[in-house]
Amino acid sequence: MRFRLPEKVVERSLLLVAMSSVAILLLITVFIFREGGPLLVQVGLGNFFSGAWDPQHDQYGIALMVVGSFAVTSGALLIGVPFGIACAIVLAEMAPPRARSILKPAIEVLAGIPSVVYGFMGIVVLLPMIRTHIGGPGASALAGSIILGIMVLPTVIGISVDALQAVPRSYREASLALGATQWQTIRRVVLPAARSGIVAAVILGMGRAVGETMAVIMVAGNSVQMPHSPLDSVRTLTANIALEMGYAAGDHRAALFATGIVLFVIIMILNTLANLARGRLKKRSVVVVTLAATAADLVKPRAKPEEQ
Amino acid sequence: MLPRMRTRSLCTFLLLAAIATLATACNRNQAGGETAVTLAGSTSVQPFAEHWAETYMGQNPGITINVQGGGSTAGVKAALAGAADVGMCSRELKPDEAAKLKKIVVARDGLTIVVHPSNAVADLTVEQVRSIFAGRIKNWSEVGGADHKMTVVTRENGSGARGAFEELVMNKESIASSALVQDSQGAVRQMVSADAGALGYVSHGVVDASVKPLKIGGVAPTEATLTAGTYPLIRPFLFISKGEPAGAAKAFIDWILSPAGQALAVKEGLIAVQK
Amino acid sequence: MSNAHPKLDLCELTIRYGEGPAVARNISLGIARNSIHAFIGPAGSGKTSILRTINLLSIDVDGATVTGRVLLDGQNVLEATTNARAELRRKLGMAFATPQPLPRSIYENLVFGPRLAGVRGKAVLDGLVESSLRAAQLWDEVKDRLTHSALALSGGQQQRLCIARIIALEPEVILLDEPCSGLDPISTLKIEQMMQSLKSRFTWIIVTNNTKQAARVSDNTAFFLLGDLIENDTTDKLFTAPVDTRTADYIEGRFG
Amino acid sequence: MSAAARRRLITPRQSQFCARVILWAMMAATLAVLVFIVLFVVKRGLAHVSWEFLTGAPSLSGKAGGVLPMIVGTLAVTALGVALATPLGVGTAIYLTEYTREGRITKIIRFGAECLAGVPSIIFGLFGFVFFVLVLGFGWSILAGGLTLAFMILPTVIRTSEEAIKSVPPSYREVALSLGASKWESIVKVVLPSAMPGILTGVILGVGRSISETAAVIFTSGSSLSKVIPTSLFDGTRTLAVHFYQLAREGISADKAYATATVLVLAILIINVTAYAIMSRFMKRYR
Repeated sequence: MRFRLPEKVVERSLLLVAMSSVAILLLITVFIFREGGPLLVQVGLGNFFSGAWDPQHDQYGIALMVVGSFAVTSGALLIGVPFGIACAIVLAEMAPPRARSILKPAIEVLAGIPSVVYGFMGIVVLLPMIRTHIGGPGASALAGSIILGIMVLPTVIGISVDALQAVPRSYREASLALGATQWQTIRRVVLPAARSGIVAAVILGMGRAVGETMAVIMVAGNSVQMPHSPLDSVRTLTANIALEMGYAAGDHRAALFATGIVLFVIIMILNTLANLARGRLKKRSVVVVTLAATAADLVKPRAKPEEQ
Repeated sequence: MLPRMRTRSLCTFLLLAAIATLATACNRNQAGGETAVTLAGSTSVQPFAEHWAETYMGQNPGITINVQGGGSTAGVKAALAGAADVGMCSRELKPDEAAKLKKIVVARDGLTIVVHPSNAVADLTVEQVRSIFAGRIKNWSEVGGADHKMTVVTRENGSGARGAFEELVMNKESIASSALVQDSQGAVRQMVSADAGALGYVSHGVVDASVKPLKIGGVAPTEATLTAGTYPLIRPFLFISKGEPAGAAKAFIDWILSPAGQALAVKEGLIAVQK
Repeated sequence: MSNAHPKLDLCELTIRYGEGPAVARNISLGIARNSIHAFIGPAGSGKTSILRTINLLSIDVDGATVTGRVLLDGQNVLEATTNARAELRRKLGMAFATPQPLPRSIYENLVFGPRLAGVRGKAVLDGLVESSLRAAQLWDEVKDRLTHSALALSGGQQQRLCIARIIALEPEVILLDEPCSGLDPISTLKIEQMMQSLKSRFTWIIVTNNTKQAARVSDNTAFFLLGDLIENDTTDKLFTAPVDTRTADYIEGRFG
Repeated sequence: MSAAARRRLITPRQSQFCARVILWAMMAATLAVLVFIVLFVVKRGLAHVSWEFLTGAPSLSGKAGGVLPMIVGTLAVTALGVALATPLGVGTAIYLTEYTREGRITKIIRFGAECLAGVPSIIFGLFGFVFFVLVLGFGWSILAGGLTLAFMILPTVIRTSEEAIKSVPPSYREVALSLGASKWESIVKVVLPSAMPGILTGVILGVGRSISETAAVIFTSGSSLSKVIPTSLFDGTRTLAVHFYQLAREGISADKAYATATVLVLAILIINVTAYAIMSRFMKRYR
């Protein structure tokens, strides 16, 4: 008989392999904290979250970058989420299979285009448009939001489509059988049922927006200032790291790693939230209640006209 | 049957790839005949250094010159740590840095204030430039131009151009936080060329038709004024090393300082170093 | 009918999944060498679980907990080590309710098991393919398209291919789990004929929902109900003079 | 009925119509952006993509010449990343689907993979810079870049491989086991070959992500413009995406920048279409 790998050995080795992603995550955490942590302790969290960023004078406050990231990200979500969910609804509910087989890969291509190309398109197309039609220097939180809004689309669409498709077909049939139109069914049955999945999609899209670097550097202007309008230039956390990393040494470099820590923590919080939201998706009981309520809701307006 | 073949070919491919990479990895240690010089630092110097390296390597086969970016400060650190044979720096060394390093001025560069070609303003004083970058002057009408809001474009912290600009112009004042920050000379030029109200500073060597260079205190940045030293904003391009450069690095630097090397610099818009 | 030296002997076998109730309780039953033994009973009677326990699939795949013993020639199958199980399963070939050809050619399907067992050499494998296809009475139908996909065969042919695939391993016992449930009468008949003709070579256990099929092909029949063995006897006796009224009710079709 | 219907602002039928129009319009707008980007880049760049451009070395900082060293560098970094991420990712997927039931360990592994998927590329870049470039002393190199990319695309490979392995009918495993295969043999000989197209899709998507990555490789493989093709794992390299960034940012040459972007965008298009073609054939087989 031939030699066989003992199953136990196989299983143990596979477990080891499977733990690699956890190990990598830990490794990243350890090294980012190792580089940036001491500075956080040294300058104190209070100073680190102040508004003064002046590495030449040893002032490392990243509050304005946090504001910048927040501004650009929320702008991106304002643009990306409605379009993302609309596309997801079309893909999951409306498009005939043949159209879907073209639309879906097209959206995935959108995800594959390098972020530097997005940034470049921003510079040559978007910035002049903002400058001439809206005003300001062009490079602004608005420009960053629009570019990121496009860049988060594939994330939002992908996960929303999954969430919508996970809604059992019977829910739709039940609603349609009660006389609801397709749109009523989507709005009152499918979307509520897929709610937590869509929330996860938005959160992960947010993570994508917060983490994007190259495109933002190219279009957001990178001024370390408090933005007063969408046309003001802002610097995000990621831009701060990538802009100055090449030059930084000593405390300055540590401060950039500390910026990385903040970014990392924000991403971890978002991931955890998304995970929780998706976890709730599995608790179908919530959905069933929604369905019952919706069915009752649907029947009412129909019942009224028949009385007359 | 098909999937089976696919697995096999994939495995074969991966195996071949692994062998190939291993082979090349070993190869590295055997390639003894070549001499390599590594330069790292200022992104302002980088394109010129690349140009020098390219020409030099063309004339001296067997020598490889790697030019890494990173920025002036990184260049200083790399030279100190020995990570690079030669560091590139586009500002004067700070006293503590100068104490530990050998520096060679390989060329000089005129820091040029550029505006949009349509801008009517042609001449500013150093004080006006300082006021603009400090945020005290915000409209072109205040310096004799049209009523147009200014867009100030600066470089990022740590860049040699910014270091030199702060040293030559700002006189310890801070650049206003509202200034747009771009991470390369090309990006500054791009920004300025696209915005009628913009101004920024770049190397004389990268000025092209898309932007308009300003006179400073009446002196235009031309080859003549730069060489004569009458243009006020001049910064050195430094090559720095931990000790006296030796071997291939020295040969390369000597060539740069030779008429052939300097002619190349002048052709690219830099100022030759007087021997 | 009890045999002094059964080929396969189930002793006090109890099977449960997870924390749930036992799906088979305290089953003791002998399977005679070179016979066809039918397991009958309505859905949920535990007969498939017992079959899947004999070759340990219920334990390795479904995660069942099993107590009792399954003796193959006196050796307890349940005590086999992980590494011995593969060897054991070659002796206890199994075909499933729906034909399960692997997505590859007919030839590759047949040599899959022998190759795993270490059989090498084209001539040997070719011979094995032909003899097992002949045994399964499939050779004449497929001999010209051995390199074609097995998925292109009809359902009945696929099931016979699966049995041929088992025969290629020269097993001792062949376990059939409702092998004809999805097949037409002609295909069913062919499989039944094949079983009869190969009785001298193997010991067969067939789980079936079809009492008539059990009556047609088997030597002995066991009737299960809700996890209990109700009655086990020669097929003639069980179908003509069942002891238990539930057996009588089932074979007469009063429930099922 | 009609009187009452009029009293409501719009009838369900009208709202259905409006919703359809608006949603499809939004879909169309999204697609328009995609088509616009691709056409904009390709239209300006394709004329400058020539055989010489693809097979030549750059000169004058990229103002002239071609991009062969960058293409080779990109391929090397990508190949290394994929060669490392594939066994790890597929192994993880096998473990999650075949060797364990859902429990605490799978939860931890899945959470780790999901978090890794969300980590921004700049963080991977920072980490790769400290760990591979500095601590392990690889320098800015293909090795450091490839390892960093491997970590980055690992979650993609895990997710797609898991889906692919899960979609292999369970009966295949039983058949293999019943024919005397050990568990591992059943996976290697039956499950993996059947899941291969799905796994390949994940790998191809990982390739796409590696090619288009900038932030993570600029910190780990460097941005040194080299005229020569890298020959060792320890050579630094400038990938196509980084080269494009430099060309566009430094304003070195718009033509070369568009040409480089065209190569990138077309490569991504081809990769995605290939992945999708494989995937849809795969899905058909099991439906």
